[in-house]
Amino acid sequence: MKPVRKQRLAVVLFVLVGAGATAGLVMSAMQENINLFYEPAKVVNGEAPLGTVIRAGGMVVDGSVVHDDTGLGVRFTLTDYAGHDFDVVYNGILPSLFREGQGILVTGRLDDDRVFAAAEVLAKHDENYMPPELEGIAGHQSATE
Amino acid sequence: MRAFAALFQRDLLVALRRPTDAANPLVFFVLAVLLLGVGAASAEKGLGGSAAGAVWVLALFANLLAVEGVFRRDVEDGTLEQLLIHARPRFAAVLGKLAANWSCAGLPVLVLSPLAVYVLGHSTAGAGMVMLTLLLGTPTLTLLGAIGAALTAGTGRGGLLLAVLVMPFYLPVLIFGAGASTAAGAGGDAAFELLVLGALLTGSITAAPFAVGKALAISQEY
Amino acid sequence: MGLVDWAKGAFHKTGSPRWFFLGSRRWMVGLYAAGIALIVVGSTIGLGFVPPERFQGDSFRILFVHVPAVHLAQAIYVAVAVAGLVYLVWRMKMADMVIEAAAPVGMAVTAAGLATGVVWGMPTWGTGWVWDARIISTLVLLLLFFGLLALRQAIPRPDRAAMAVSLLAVVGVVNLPIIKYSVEWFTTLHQPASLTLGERPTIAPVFLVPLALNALGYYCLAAGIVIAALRMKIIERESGTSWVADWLAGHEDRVGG
Amino acid sequence: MSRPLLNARGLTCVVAGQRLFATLDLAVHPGDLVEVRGPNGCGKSTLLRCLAGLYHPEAGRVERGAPFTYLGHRAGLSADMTPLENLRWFAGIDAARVEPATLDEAMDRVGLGAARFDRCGMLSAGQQRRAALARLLAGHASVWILDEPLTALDDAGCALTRGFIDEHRARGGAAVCATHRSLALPRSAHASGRDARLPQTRVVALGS
Repeated sequence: MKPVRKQRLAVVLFVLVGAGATAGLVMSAMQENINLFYEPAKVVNGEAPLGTVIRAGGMVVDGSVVHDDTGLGVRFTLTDYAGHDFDVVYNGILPSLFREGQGILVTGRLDDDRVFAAAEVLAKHDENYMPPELEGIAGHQSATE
Repeated sequence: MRAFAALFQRDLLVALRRPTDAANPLVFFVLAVLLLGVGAASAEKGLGGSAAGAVWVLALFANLLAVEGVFRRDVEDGTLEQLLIHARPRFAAVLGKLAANWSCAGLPVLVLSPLAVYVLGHSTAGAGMVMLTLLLGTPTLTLLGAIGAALTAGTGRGGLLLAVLVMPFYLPVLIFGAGASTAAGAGGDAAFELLVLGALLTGSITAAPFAVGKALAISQEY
Repeated sequence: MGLVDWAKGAFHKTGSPRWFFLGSRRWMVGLYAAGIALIVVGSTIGLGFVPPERFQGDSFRILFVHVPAVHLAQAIYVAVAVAGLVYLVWRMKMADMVIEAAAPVGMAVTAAGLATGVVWGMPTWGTGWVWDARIISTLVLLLLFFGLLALRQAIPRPDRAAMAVSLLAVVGVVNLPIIKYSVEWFTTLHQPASLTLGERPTIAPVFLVPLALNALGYYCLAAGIVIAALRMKIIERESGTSWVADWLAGHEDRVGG
Repeated sequence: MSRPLLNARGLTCVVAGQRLFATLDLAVHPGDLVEVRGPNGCGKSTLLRCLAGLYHPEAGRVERGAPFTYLGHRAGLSADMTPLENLRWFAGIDAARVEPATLDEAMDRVGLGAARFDRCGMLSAGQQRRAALARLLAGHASVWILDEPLTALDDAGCALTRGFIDEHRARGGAAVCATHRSLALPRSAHASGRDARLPQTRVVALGS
């Protein structure tokens, strides 16, 4: 084989092998479940580590929000609507989007009783933007989905 | 593979002949770790769980320091012109140079990283993962940084300009590398991050040498 | 056949600085006017007439600035990268000038997108800044635009600078899919896109109208600004040619053709 | 006529808006010596870089039908290696097997005595040029593209260079040089008359 051809072959082989390996790794990475926060099920089942700073998330259970006397301390329950609930205690100002039924991310530590002591509470906004009068319709939509 | 071996051997030889230059990134890494340790000495547990992330950032900068000069001498003495003309295939020559560069900077930092994690965090939690992610991540940094170094070769300006150019490409590597290390330190699972780091590595091994070759050719068009 | 010939002709004509300079004045004025009008109307409706959002109240109104800005930032980067590819393949001078004219606009728009995002995030999420994949990759976009400008400054010879900048622009494209899909890959704070081609928008029609007006207005205004900057670059770079001398002397009739 | 070793057709170079040369044709055949001449800044170096493939001309193409070597303003020797190591290394990337004896002989011929074991960074400018010449001798390129090869050389070095070029041509090689001084050996030096068969030196004048 001519040297030029040989080099071209080397380039093509190199790129093919490299691209194949990359594609394979990306595919298998996609199959991994990515958890940038612990869902309620993992917190309940004990998959979330105790005592270290972690991030967890879930929906605020209706009627679970209890403010203490100072007005800053709050205790609420997060759920995945599939039977997994855990309690969160927090001392600070809640974001304006915080309400019952809202998706919430909390950063903090799980204590030995599996109560989450949050240092930060963040409200996760969804992609739906609705004026107040359409709220009923939106609820109807998500119920039918 | 002749071009790869020729460049790898020569750059290692040149590094051995100028040991103080070659050790610069390692010295930077050690000094930065020590200073950071002194700075955080008043904290109860040093940097605690952030130690792994801090070590990653310092390793990234040590890598940038090393890759900044990877083509400088070749531009100055004219061997770069000769490489562009004679080294075939060009991507193999580029890979050889970068492999040598990583062996002189990335590898020693990798070896020292568990010690750095311990010094900064007062615990070896996640130290193994730091080593593993540095092994997967710092060659990617070298490859991506080399694109920037090639683009700025012969402009007489490196340093901050290179940092600005390559930081966008360094960020994902840092995110996944430090993320996996921190997760492992906290007892979590890092399979996803490791797979992504692997994909970034193979992807940049495949594509970066060609971009570097093109950028070097542009730098010599005068 | 006719279409192919027309496309080829258009490609060559657009590649000619003189042709572009002479033909673009009307476009520039039109785009400026349309952009300003659309933004004024869209913002008035969005800020004054649309009801507040059911959960977020009035703070959601920043959406009418934030969404068009980040959208436009990515569109400008795509344009810059395509111009970079055109320059690398055909060495077309106009393509390089497009990069030079569009990059500062892109940088400003990206910065505006990030700033409005911080302002929006503080009341709604509870934090102005999180290390969220999408926020980081938008920050990366800002750095990329800055890198394009810095690299050009660093290389004294214009044609070599153009090659290097084009290469960087093309390599930087890898960042765009990361932004695009980061929201789907990572379930973090940033909400997924509300507007996706071929799917029903998850945004109420009342909000959609001012948003669409504003987005279109931003695009028009940005195009107008880029064309204006491009015209200045053309005059600067072609200053040695006879047609520029004729144009500057006011002999419009001799310039054309 | 045989196929040219190097064939440039319609080369046009514009640098910083200034046209250096346009539609330049140049065919280099075995035995040729082409001298590129002209005032400073007229594009001699750029033309040579075009021929070597380091510079892409605005128009035109270069066909390289034979192996070539380029020697530019910078010697292309790594400052931290000795001339001998540099030569051996070049032989390595050129994918050619070179016997150690060949390298030593080349070093002898260019007059680098013990200096062959010093690092190139320690050598004088003239010694570095001599080491670069040794690279030409040890290589197997048919076309030498030399940019100002006499720079920094003493009289003896210049004479050596002219002799090497002459010898190279006699073996069927060719050289393209940017220069201000003639690179052909004076007539009196052809004692045997052997080299009288070589074609006349051609001059390409730029910047007129």
